[in-house]
Amino acid sequence: MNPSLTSNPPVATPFFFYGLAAIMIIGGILVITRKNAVHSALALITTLLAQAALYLMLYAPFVAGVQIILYAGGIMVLFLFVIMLISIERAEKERQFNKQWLVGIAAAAVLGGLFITVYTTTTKGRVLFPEGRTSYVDMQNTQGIANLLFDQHAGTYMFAFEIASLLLLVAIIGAVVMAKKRI
Amino acid sequence: MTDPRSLSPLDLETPDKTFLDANELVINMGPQHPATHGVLRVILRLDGEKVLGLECVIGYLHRGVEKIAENRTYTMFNPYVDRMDYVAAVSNGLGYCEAVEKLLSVEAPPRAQYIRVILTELNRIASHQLWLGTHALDIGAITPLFYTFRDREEILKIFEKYCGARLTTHAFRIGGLQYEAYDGFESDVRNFVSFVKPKIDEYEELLTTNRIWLERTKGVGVISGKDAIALGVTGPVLRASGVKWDIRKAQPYANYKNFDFEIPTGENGDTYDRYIVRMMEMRQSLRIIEQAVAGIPEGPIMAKVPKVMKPPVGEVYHSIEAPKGELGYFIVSDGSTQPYRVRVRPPSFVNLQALDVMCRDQLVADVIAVIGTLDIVLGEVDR
Amino acid sequence: MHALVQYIESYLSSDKTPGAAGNFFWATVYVLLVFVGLSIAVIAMNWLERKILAHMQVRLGPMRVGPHGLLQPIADALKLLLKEDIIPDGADKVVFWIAPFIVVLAAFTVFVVVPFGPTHAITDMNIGILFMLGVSSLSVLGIVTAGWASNSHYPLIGALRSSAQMVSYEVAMGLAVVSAILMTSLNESKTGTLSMIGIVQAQFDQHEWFLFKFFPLGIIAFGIFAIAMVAETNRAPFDLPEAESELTAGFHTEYSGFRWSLFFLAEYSAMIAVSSIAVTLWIGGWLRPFPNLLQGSTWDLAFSSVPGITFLLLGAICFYNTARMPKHPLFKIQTLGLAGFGAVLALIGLMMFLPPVRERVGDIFWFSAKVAGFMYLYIWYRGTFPRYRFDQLMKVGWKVLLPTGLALLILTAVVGMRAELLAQVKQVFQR
Amino acid sequence: MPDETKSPPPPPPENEKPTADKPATPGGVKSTPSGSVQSETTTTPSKPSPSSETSTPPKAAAPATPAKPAAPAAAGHPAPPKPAGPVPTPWDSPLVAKYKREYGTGINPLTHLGQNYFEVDRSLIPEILQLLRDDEKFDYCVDLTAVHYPKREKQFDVVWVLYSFQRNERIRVKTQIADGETVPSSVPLWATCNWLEREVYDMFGIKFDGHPDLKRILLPDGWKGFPLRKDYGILQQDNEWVQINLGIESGQ
Repeated sequence: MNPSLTSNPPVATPFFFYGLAAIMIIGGILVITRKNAVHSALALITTLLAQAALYLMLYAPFVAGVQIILYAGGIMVLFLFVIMLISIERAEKERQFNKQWLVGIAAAAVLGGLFITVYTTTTKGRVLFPEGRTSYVDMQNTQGIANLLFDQHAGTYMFAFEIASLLLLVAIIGAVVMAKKRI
Repeated sequence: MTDPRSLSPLDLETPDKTFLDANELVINMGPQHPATHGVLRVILRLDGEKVLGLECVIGYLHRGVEKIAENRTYTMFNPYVDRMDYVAAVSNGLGYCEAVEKLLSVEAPPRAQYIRVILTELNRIASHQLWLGTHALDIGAITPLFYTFRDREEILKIFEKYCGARLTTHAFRIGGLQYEAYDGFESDVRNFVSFVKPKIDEYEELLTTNRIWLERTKGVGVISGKDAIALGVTGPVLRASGVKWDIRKAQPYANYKNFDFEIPTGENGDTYDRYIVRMMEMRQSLRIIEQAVAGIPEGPIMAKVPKVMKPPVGEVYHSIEAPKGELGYFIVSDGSTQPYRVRVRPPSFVNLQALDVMCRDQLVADVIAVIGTLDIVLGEVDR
Repeated sequence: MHALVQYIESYLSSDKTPGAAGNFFWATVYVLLVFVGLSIAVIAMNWLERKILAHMQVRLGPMRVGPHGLLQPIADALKLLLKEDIIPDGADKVVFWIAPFIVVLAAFTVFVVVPFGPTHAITDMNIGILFMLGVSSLSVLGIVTAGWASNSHYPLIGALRSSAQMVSYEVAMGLAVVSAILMTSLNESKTGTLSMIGIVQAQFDQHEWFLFKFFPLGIIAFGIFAIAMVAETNRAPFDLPEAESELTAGFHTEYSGFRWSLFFLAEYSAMIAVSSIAVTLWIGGWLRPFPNLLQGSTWDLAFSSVPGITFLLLGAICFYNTARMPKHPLFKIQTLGLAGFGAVLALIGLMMFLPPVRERVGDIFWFSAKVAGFMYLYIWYRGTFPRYRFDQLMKVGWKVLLPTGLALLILTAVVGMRAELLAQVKQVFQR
Repeated sequence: MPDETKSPPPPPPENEKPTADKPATPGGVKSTPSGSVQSETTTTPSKPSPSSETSTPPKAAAPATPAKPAAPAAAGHPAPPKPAGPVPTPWDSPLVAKYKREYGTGINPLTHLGQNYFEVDRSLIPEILQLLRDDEKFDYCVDLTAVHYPKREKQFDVVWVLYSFQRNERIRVKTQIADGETVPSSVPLWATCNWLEREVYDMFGIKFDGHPDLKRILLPDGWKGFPLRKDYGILQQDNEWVQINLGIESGQ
């Protein structure tokens, strides 16, 4: 099925890219400006979904799928779950931004600078969307990830992967211990 | 117009001001709610889904039956009792007629007694069938409802043929019966018995061994025999808690002492036991009906009762085993044609009181199951 | 103009889905077809559920609107559309408005990858099954927000129940799915696939439905999925989020009219979606029975005429019931209507015997027939089972289905790799 | 489940003491050895020779029928089929004798139509009920109600109907109270009295001391008056409601 994709180059790439990027930015802004936490969460979900679509555009369908199933589907549901149990009325009366906004802006500026630097150094003297810039690997994305993780020779992230899952287990146990006084 | 009831403060121990506090939730169930079997309002105090306590608000169906009785003659009041527990009208009528008969010191003739027993037991089956259908519906099984209604129809047909009414039958008169059994009454009843026996098995097939049914009913709404007695709970609910007490055996009325039947009891006092007890009771009722049909004597159907009834001064408490428990009538006569005071001891009313005890620390879904298993009829609770 | 026609025609001889072939015209057509087909299926389900349930419960079901209530769904739809649309006073209007659309969008989007046939899918995705699970899990967002936005206790409890239920059953569901995906990798190249079409193709290549693969592992995995998918779609006996006797109508208590009908639509299309997953993963998707065993042109012809025969039979049933209609002037229109309906069905049946149609509808027919079997199961469950309690539901999910699923996954892997494992063990001993 | 049905047990030996879980004595009417029990089906109550104590009831009037407002109607008719009807007769049994010894004239045991009851002085109520429950095992309060006699000085009869599973016996306890007088609550004795007392309060306005939550139960909280009192006018309530809510003079 790879030839089919290469033989049919994606259409209107800039259009979709800018559209999705705009959705993401608007969503992101809404996340921090909405006073109602549920609205924020919904905006965040929109952002995450747009991000998943961007992954698709990068020929990374597996990552896109995982993004949807884990972030938009799983984590955000839990988010909403918790938010609903918070008294919204009280939250709306509280001040939206506190003193840390300066720090926030500084961090955002640093991050933005980093992005710009990386972008300009890697794409110096080139157009933004050169034809065929993305070289579509012959291997499927899913298997590529599997190889990176588990392959006997190329699998360099096996340890990190396992350690991460252990960390998650510890987090789960910790949450149970903290939440339940008597098990 | 403000309904004074709506202004009544919820008398809950810790009034919860904030909406949606994670700890406690007050939910108002009813009076219009699919699972309250009428206009019952239950105010639930929840911790998540766990019930911390509940309060029943009743009286939406109050018609002042006891007050009406004081303004009617003994005979005129007879149809009113049918409207209390309208799914077991025959039982209500039996209790009332027997109480007045006792006040008059008359006894219905044997033939009338037999027919009374047949009709009352048929009514017990009908009541239990209705209970089963609605109870199963509460727990989410929708199909038994239609099966039980299909079979209950046969009982109602017999009632209709006998006295012209299906629900509020007014089948009995003080002193005996108004109507002789119609031609084919006995064969109809026999046919019904043989018809319904496999049907009861059919209900059980759907539910008794169903895993979900077991999980939903076992250990739910447990009430110990001791608590049940203290709360005055009677009927199948009491028997399911292991108390082998049935007025038909303990203090036989009508001519129940002539019949051979058993009192099914449960052990754990949970919803499942109550279900099983009622299923068994239906079978026992069929046994009684079979014996009664076989033994109907010939003879008069009405005792000698004056046209204008003036029971001598005095008072009497008479109770019968209605499908829902002990149905008592406390009648005070002042010697006139109208009762001075009629007090009805409604089984549903008293049984409903146990709801709070039975639902503590259970989940919301169990409250529904317990309301269903108590087999309340709001017409009787509120009278 | 000519180029356009050529562009349209070029796909007809293709052996790929329009999405994979990159044919936007046909992709659009397929999207529309799936959308219309789904809507019809939901409408038909509405009627069928009421009729089948009614007949299970010794009653007739809808009988008034149209012959045997055939027009009842349309009457219902009209009623819903004309109903007053109520938004509760304290509701969060925006969220209240968005919620049903989230649910509907999630329920419909999954059909992008549902393979009705090797070429009859909107598109084929590398991550097809993952996409389906992911997107269908988004519908819980709609349910949660709907319950929250209503600003009422019953919907809130319904929403909380729903989200807890869906999140926990998704895990077991995913494990069952993974064990089926493992089975796709049992070929020479040892590469499995997540693509919906690839999974069905793998079953064809392995000459076995995954239901019967590694007996009884396949059946157990299918069983886990079959239970989890009922819970996932909030249907009886797992219909706690909308438990009627407890929570009135659960998360959509405050919804009415059009918005409510969106929830209805979403629920039924979600049912069809998860059934499609089950059909694709375990019972051979579009494959007709015995595709490897009973090969040859005679068998092909026999099986390809089944759709036509089915429709003819349905038409015959209609005609039979037409003959049984009461001979009364009042029933004249109904009788005619039923006869007309039967005629339409028979006509469709006849059309399906035409060779070009016959060759193309076979896949869709078998797929739909299998899904319809699941739909019947849904109705059957609803007619039979009482409702689980919430804690019991969680218990079943976490304590029964999840461990079973995990063990199953490991077992499937071990059994699938037994040759290699044996070889390695032998190597160890030889040393 | 078959194992949950018990075959009808043989009538238990007369002295068997049932446990708390199975206190009933099924299998028909039985008298306890004392012979004091008269079940309701016994049509001919035992009429022992009145003892010297019981022959002098404390109150002049016949217990259940003092100050009948409608009594004259009965006098007008001779009521041929029945004679005067059974009249309450003194009730005698070891239980009664014991209480009689203890409380003397404060307690008046009677039997009527085969049903036994005590007429108890208001002041003795808590004590007697406690004794009946604990010592005599009347562990089931069947009913609690009241009767209103407006022409009497002590207007209300409050009636407890009690049942003992162990004795298979039912008795009533009655006391007379005046309007405004309170009765000690029986909720600590029998939990079932909670709603029953609320209903009596709702219908008669009799207050029960120590009731945990004495408020109206069947009628709305805003209801005026107590409908089961004989002097309660229904039309008045109705008229008031239509005048306030509908703005018309009368709904009749």
